[in-house]
Amino acid sequence: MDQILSLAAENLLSPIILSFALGLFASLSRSELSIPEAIAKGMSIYLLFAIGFKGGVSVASHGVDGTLVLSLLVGVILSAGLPLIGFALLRVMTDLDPLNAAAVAAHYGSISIVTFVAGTSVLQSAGVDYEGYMVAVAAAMEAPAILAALWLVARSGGAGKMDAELWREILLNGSIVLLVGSFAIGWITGEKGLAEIDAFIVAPFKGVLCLFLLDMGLVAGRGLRGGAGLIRPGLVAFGVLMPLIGAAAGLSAGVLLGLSAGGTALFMVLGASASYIAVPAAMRVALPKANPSIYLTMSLGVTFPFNLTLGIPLYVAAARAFTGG
Amino acid sequence: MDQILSLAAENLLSPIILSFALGLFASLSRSELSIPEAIAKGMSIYLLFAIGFKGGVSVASHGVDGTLVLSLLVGVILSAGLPLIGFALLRVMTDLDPLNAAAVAAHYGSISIVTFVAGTSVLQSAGVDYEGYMVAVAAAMEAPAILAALWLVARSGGAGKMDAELWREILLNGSIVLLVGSFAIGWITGEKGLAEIDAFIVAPFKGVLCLFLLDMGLVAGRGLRGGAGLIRPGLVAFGVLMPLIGAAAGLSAGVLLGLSAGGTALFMVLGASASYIAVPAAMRVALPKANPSIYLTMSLGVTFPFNLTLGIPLYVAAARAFTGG
Amino acid sequence: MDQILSLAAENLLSPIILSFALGLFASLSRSELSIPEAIAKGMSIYLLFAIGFKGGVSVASHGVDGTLVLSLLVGVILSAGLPLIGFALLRVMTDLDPLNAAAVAAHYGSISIVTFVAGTSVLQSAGVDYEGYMVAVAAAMEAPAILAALWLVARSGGAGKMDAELWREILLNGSIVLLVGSFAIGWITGEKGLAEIDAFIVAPFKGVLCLFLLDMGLVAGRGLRGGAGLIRPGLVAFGVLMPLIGAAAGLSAGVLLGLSAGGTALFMVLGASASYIAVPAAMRVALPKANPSIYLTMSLGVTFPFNLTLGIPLYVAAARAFTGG
Amino acid sequence: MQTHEAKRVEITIEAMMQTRLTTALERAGVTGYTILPVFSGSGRSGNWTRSGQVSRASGMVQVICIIRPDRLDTLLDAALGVVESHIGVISITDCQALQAERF
Amino acid sequence: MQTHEAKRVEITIEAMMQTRLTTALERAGVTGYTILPVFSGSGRSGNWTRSGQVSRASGMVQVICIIRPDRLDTLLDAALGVVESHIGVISITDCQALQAERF
Amino acid sequence: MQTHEAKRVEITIEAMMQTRLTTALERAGVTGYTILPVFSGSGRSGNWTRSGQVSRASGMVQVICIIRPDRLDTLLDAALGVVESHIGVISITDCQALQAERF
Ligand SMILES: Nc1ncnc2c1ncn2[C@@H]1O[C@H](COP(=O)(O)O)[C@@H](O)[C@H]1O
Ligand SMILES: Nc1ncnc2c1ncn2[C@@H]1O[C@H](COP(=O)(O)O)[C@@H](O)[C@H]1O
Ligand SMILES: Nc1ncnc2c1ncn2[C@@H]1O[C@H](COP(=O)(O)O)[C@@H](O)[C@H]1O
Ligand code: NA
Ligand code: NA
Ligand code: NA
Repeated sequence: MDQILSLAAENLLSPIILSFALGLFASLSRSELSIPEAIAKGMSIYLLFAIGFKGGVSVASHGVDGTLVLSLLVGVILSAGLPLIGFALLRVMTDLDPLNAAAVAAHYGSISIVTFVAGTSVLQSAGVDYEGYMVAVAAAMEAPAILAALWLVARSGGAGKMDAELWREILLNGSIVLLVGSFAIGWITGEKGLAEIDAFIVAPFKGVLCLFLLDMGLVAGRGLRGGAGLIRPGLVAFGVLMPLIGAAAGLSAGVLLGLSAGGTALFMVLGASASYIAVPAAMRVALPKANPSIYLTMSLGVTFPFNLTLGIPLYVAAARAFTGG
Repeated sequence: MDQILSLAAENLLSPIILSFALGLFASLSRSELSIPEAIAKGMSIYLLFAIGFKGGVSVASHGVDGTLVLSLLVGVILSAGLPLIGFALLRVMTDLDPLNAAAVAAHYGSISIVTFVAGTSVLQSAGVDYEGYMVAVAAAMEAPAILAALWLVARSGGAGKMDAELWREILLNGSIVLLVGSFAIGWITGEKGLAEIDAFIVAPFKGVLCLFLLDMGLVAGRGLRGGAGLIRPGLVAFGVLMPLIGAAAGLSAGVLLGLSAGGTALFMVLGASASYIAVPAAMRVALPKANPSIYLTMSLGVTFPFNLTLGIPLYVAAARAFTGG
Repeated sequence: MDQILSLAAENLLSPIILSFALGLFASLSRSELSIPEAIAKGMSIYLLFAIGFKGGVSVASHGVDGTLVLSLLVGVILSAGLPLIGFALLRVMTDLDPLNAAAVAAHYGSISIVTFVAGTSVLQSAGVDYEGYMVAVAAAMEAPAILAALWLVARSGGAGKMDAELWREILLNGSIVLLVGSFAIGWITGEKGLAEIDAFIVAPFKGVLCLFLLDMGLVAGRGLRGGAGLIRPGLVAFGVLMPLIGAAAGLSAGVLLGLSAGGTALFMVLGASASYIAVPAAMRVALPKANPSIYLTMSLGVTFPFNLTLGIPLYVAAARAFTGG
Repeated sequence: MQTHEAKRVEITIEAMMQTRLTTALERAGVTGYTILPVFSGSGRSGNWTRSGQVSRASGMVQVICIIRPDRLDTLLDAALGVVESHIGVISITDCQALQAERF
Repeated sequence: MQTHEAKRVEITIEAMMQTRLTTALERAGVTGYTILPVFSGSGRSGNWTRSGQVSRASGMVQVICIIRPDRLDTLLDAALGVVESHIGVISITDCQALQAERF
Repeated sequence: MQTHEAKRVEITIEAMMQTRLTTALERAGVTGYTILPVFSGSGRSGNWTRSGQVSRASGMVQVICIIRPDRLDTLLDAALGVVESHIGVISITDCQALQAERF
């Protein structure tokens, strides 16, 4: 318990979290501080490329066995399964209609890569290792949740618009391609490749993450200002409960697969985190009648800060306790 | 004297100044070399975050005493007082009407953070230490000058438009929030926080500053091409004299407060520098009839290059002489 | 031969080439992965500044003799001469009309700075030194090819639009000014200047190059998707043959001038590479009736990948063989 | 100066729908269009701005087509098919165009 | 195709005044607008470009409103109140809009 | 509200030709214009997008002039001189402008 608290305290006072808080403060107080769209996108490309590459290099160094394939499979199942739980909970805990409930649920099956990155950074500070292929699991978990949500809508008598074009967009969305691509490059080029570019992708990584979280704080604060009216207590409760359920699922997965403490913690982070890039975009196409203010505020304004501040230290502590790592 | 000259010569031939000169040359010769707005903003966010953070860490390491509060206070007084001197001088030395004189004067009471950053970089090369909280003084000096100028206009029978919205914009403008925010983060996280992100905010700092100054050279040159006709000899003389007055005020402040040689030099730099981001923006709202070509050209085209090339080495030398540092 | 093959294999599996391949794959599979224009421009400014600066520093360290001037002269001759050969070949090998043949030929006389940068990076990995002033040669080779092409068009009875404005645009185009300017800054400030900013321009260089090549892959793939129909076998053959001719010319130049193995290899790279920034832009102004899809696809979609993957290792091997380096 | 009657159609549509719209326009025989970036906006579904955004979920683009009056209906049918169930605005203005052969 | 008479109002205004303008528009009951970035411009007060700029002091944005003709005067009053003492340009065009319920 | 008849001329032209066009406009006595960035487009010469581009060779900008009707022909002559041999589109719309002294 002490360990959890000290990890949580340390986490809360890290430059990363404080940068997010600064962004949140700035936008809630309506400061005109803003980060250009191009810079935000540039940082996100950098982070995806770096995290993917490092994952690939780690796989190249430590080798892989069947666990990689199993982990991917379990990730897909989690991503498709969590929306079903989320949907049922939302229908009970809130007054969202099936359409909006399915749209929100899709976000919780999928993942947030920056939460994942923040998780790896906490692990690294704590000196805990993790399986490099967890970034591939992250990529695998992006899309299945979307299909699950569309199935939920169809079942409720509604109809999402799923066409070939959307399939391609979902499976080849920018972050999946970049993450999997740089993972492959890291795997192919290994430690030698890393040595060539580590001054770019390793050393400055945390600093870039700080500025990126500053930006996320700005965007989240703006969303909260606009969407706060929609987010009733039931939804807030869901936004904190659902990540705990996702984390529990991730914990079971990690333990069953026999992953390391770090890998298990990251599986929990993936289960707990909610998408705010890929899924919202897909929802605009497939479920245009669902209200984006609801799902964006839930994902970015409620669950993301919860995971970032309290969730991650909790998941790391739990993973260590259960794996003995 | 020799020391000043050698410091000046060294300064003039540093990559930072030469990058500014390159930008100036490129835009004066109408090369189409340009830096995208988003990149310029991104670099300025980086510089503000880095300089604020490092200032905070330095305060965390060395502790603070009452001098911090006194310095802030003196900074505010300087910022509000210098425009009065500037206004009087402008009315004598130039034929600017009260409105334009007040607008120009406001810029000289406020500060230019990139001049401050260039000052810290010269100090660092010369191995001179300074009080970390000087970045907080810089933030405190941004706004008071604006109010002084509006008071001057009102006194001359004109009327600036000062509403609650503008108050908020001035006090919560992006650079103040970022500078003070990252200062706080640096203070809270201290050396430990710095260790996590120094590869991002310390090592590459000077290189980014070079590219930023290249951009400032481009923008200043464009301004000079457009505004040169407006800048009569009297204004140019003011643009060189006023920073010397501001620097003298900063010198007195530093000596009175008992600051180190570096801190005193930075106080001089703050006194001498003229705003080119926050104040011009506020003037467009509060004094829309004042001519932006005049104040922008004065600040960016005359005083900034003067401080960058000759001013800073002079201020550093003077601060050392007077503080015995 | 073995050495060439192993160098080629190593090159093909470097993060740089794989990043280009990833970009190509992403755009050919119509993923929406994209890099904002501002970020692409920012990276290109960074690369130009860094490569110019390092070239200048190298000249400051090793001194210059008459070879610099001779090399510049030979570079100009190559740039103006290669389009004549290219034009003749195009008229024989393809059915391009004189206008389009001249436009394409201009690209092959001029140079691609990113191919040059990739060349330096291969040399560095292989531990081969080169003359720092080769970046000045690169700058000198940008423009003459354009004039040669306009002369070819005039000779064929057409008329390019060459006015004073275009002259200025060509000679003061952004990349020339930045490359020559940072070369001068590096030369002036020397090793001391480099020490101040090497954490910015040296260490992260290769990583930035990877992301830039990712972007080039995206752009090249998009071009191939649009322009593939225009690129008949004859053109593809030209796109592979012409760089070999340019490289042969560069080899002769390097050997005649008595350059080092590295310098000779870079002369070959310059001869072999085809412009995709400066020349296409000039062609839009001077030869608006020439079809941009043809010259852009040739330069970026055919010759650039050829040089990047097979060309550079071949040129390095040849240069070493002929100079005994 | 010889000018020609034309229609200027301005379609403000979600960024995510851009490709679907242009594909539909091309199928409907539209030979040219120009797409402007949009920085921010406000409507019944609230405010949005692209500032600091990574996701394409919120944000719009503006597609401008200059077309011959007789092709207007075909274009609008195609556009409406895409826009209908999505947020967005379509406006049509009479204009004069030069160089009739170009559109 | 069912279309409706409408007005397209295009207000080019200093970036610093954007929030003040949109607040005024919202107070005047305008239900929607779209804001385009502007890259550069020229007028009686000289040239400007956003290229390389950090300060918001020089630079404009373009606010576009499609509104019902009967609301035009209210909108213009609100806009003029903000624009009057500032540099900027307002133009009004007759247009046709689809989906009347949307504006 | 006092408004004035005016023309809104919208010239979509290659980015490389921007300075040549504005110089020609200024010579023809045009006192103001606004330049919008263009993100992508499609026409007889194919598709293009600025995404990821470093070169200015492909890409367009949109120049907007609000002018008095009697100055239209001078402006069009000047613009056509530049645009003619280049790709691009010119459209002219009748509009109302406020603050006649400003243009
Ligand atoms: N009347 C209008 N005039 C101009 N743009 C509008 C208008 N109504 C909506 N828009 C744009 O369309 C987007 C979506 O509108 P809405 O569906 O009403 O939320 C807004 O954010 C604006 O960018
Ligand atoms: N006639 C015009 N047509 C289009 N835009 C204009 C016009 N006049 C002014 N502008 C825009 O408004 C800005 C300020 O104009 P001004 O107050 O005349 O300097 C200019 O920089 C242009 O962006
Ligand atoms: N009918 C049109 N409506 C709007 N923009 C057009 C139209 N035709 C061409 N354009 C724009 O002008 C560019 C060049 O057109 P083109 O010369 O037909 O290839 C296109 O890429 C579009 O940006
Ligand atoms: Na999840
Ligand atoms: Na000052
Ligand atoms: Na060449």
